[in-house]
Amino acid sequence: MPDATGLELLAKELQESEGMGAEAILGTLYFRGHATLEAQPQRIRAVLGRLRERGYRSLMSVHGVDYYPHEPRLGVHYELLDMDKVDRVTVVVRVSTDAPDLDSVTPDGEDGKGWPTADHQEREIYDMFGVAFHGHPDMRRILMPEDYEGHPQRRDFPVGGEPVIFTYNEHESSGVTR
Amino acid sequence: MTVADQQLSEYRRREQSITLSQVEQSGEDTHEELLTLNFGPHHPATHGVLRLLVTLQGEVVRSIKPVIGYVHTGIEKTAEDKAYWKAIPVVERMDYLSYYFNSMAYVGAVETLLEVEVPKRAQYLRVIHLELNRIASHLIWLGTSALDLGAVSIFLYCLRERELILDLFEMSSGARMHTRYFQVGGVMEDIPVGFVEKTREFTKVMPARADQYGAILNANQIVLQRLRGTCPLDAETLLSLGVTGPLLRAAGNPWDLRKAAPYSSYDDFDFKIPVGTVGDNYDRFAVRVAEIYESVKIIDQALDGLPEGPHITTDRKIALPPRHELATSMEALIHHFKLVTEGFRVPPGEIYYPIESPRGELACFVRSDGSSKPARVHMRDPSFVNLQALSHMAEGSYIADMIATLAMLDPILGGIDR
Amino acid sequence: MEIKREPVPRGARPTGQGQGEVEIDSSGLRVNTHDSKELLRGAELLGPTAPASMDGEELERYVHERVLTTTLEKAVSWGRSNSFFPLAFGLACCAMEQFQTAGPRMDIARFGFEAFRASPRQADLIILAGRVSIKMAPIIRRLYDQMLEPKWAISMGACCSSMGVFNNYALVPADKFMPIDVHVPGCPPRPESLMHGILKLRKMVQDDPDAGWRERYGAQGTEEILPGA
Amino acid sequence: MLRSYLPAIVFLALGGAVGGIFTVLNTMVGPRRRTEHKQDPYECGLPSEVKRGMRFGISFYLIAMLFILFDIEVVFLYPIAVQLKAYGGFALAETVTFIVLLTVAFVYVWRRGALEWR
Repeated sequence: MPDATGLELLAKELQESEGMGAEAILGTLYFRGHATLEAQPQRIRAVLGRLRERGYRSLMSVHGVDYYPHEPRLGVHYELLDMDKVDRVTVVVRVSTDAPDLDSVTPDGEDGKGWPTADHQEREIYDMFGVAFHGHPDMRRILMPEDYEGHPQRRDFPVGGEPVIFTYNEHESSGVTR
Repeated sequence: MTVADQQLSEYRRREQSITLSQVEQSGEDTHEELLTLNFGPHHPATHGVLRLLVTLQGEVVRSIKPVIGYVHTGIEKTAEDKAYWKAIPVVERMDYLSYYFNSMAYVGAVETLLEVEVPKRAQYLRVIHLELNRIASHLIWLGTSALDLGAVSIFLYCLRERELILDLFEMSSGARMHTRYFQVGGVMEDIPVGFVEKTREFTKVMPARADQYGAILNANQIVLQRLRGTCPLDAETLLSLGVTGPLLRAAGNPWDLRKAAPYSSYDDFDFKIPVGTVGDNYDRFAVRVAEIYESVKIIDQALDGLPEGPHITTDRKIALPPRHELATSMEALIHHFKLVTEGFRVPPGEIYYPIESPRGELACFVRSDGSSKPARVHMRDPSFVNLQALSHMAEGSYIADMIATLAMLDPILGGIDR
Repeated sequence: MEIKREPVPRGARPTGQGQGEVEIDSSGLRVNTHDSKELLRGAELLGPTAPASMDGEELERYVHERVLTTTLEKAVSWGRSNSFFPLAFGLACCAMEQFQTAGPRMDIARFGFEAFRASPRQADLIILAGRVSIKMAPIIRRLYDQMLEPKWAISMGACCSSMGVFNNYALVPADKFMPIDVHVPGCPPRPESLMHGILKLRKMVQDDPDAGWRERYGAQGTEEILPGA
Repeated sequence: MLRSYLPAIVFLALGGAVGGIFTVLNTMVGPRRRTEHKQDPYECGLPSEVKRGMRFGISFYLIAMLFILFDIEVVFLYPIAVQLKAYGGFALAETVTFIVLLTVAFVYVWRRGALEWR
């Protein structure tokens, strides 16, 4: 794990590298020995490409998080792994619900190679959180039925399910009328 | 060359010119159109409810598009609605073959958030149960894969061994599957008296049984022809697809989290990581079978070095106090009441805790917002990521090879659909 | 309110659904009343159990009709019940215990059930082993329709019978879209309890079903209250 | 004359009877219920577009012909193998020439690459 100072150095280096600028890295967090960089949504491909050159060549996981009370609400986490130095870093991107779109990292865009592993995982984030990824080869729902409305894993989506019937309130519920 | 030879060769030359491939070429564009077929959710060879949209040209598979979600149970949403220690049974049911690994990843993440120190004995007990579960998972994989290749008897042998392992789980935790044996901070109960002897019996018998499978499968020409040299994929493409676990090790890259980033005192044991060379189906098969032997070795060493001491953390804020203390001490009663009603609160933060499951890197991302319910639980499931490699492996091969590749990929649909 | 004690028609047990006949139109799953009538009629193939309140001429006709065909029907149902061909249909974790039931230790081959068929045409018993998601429900409904009569259904595990651990947006209890004959509790049920469920189905097919727990324990006052009853 | 054929006739009659009973019993006792889903083809639980007049590739036809050719060869060998002692050397020579002829066909087919699937 890059320790706290290593993380700061990494962030500074990313900011200075050409084509980035100071606002590319919005914040760094070092928590329980795990390094997290918060990147700017428009520059996620560039940041991941730069980290790939730094040695983090494997993208292990892409997953979405709904930070409900805090704005911007939807977060996308990219877990990067450097197999040679056994080193992990997380890149977080925050997107608001009214404009939930990001650049997909799957295809080999003009700015170098993409990450094919993010294909299904981005589709799952779109399915569960509603974050649309531009440039994704097959942007469709992956887990829910194609014509399902709503994004289930958002905090404001009801958990759903049946009200459990106990004997005392059997009268209200009509049971299955066949 | 005699005159007869001359004419013969002239005849033979004319006759050789009409090669079958020519005949076939003309067949290519006249009526050989592609057939798209549902290798659907209900199919004996898809190891669960996986649907593959397969485009076929005769027997050759031209394109595969996996369609998943047929056993999506919204587990991550349900886990957000439960207290931390109540989420363990829900999380365990994701990858239903390696349930100890799911709870280990989740419990490891919560312990890192809480900065709880798990006692040595609990770590060793966890390793024993993890490796037993790895053998049980590989046995089901071996059984169903041999079933796909036609060796039905192996299926029954593997189930016979799996019963032995399930007996051990039942002995230590009371249940055969989804045992909820791992608690945040250690293990739920200490192992009963006869557990160590019974596990030793199992570890003595298991290598002999694994040799029996080898005797049946390794020299079997049908299995070798079906597996050797079919659907290889090099390590570089696998890495770009994010594939980990036996599939990656079969291609020559010895990445195993138990060695690379040891957790729960895996560094106390010495075991080897089986690595393949070519990365075709036979290597994937051989790597998993060799892992069974390695797991048996780990269990033996863990049993030898099983330390004494508490089986769960002594921090009362996280672990339930023992029952007999409730009658006497007031603090134990207060802690018990607090834990049973609301559960413990976890300081706010996010953690990504990866471990090595039988199918690859299984990591649990837990975000806590300070309350007693996790704000987000995400399981990075290895089968979900490895499934993407299926189309790279099996396109251009025959249907039979695709089935063998799917069997060697060992996808578990509970983990894929979560 | 006097509760009239009359047997609940098979397949119509109220399974505690809040909003009655659910139409999950998002996935094209529709169980309309016309279809369920057909299922009810299908239930008569097993032979109605003798209603308690029959007398006089109606009882006479009932006995006469049964005695005439009883030997053939009993022989046929004996044959059917002793050789179920279950559809190899594992959904999730219960499928692992279903393997173990077919495995060497529990070995349902002793009762003639181990011939797991892959296609619904050759199977006469579908064991729903696992959780049924809303995307899978229409497919199971189609499989059940494609099975040939006489057919039975066992819903193995809590997730299939009552959404079990996951009472959320993604699951459908099997009762909502197909008639289930035996619910096997457990999560996952042990191989013994699945076998107990199959043997109970066997006795039901042979037309002398075990007494339900209400009859066995004389549980008064817990009868299912149907609306308007 | 008829006596020596009696076992064969009884055997045929018995086979026909058992087969007939099963099919008739099935139609007579088994319930019949037409539902609309039961007619369409089974494709792993999904509605399938495979129509009746689906055309297969040439390779399937080729493999089928080769199978019939060599399978019938085995069928002829059974009666000879059973009665080899009765006919002595003549049957042996007969079988050998029969097998050699078919091996020539097999080598021809093999060399022309009809066995590899394309």
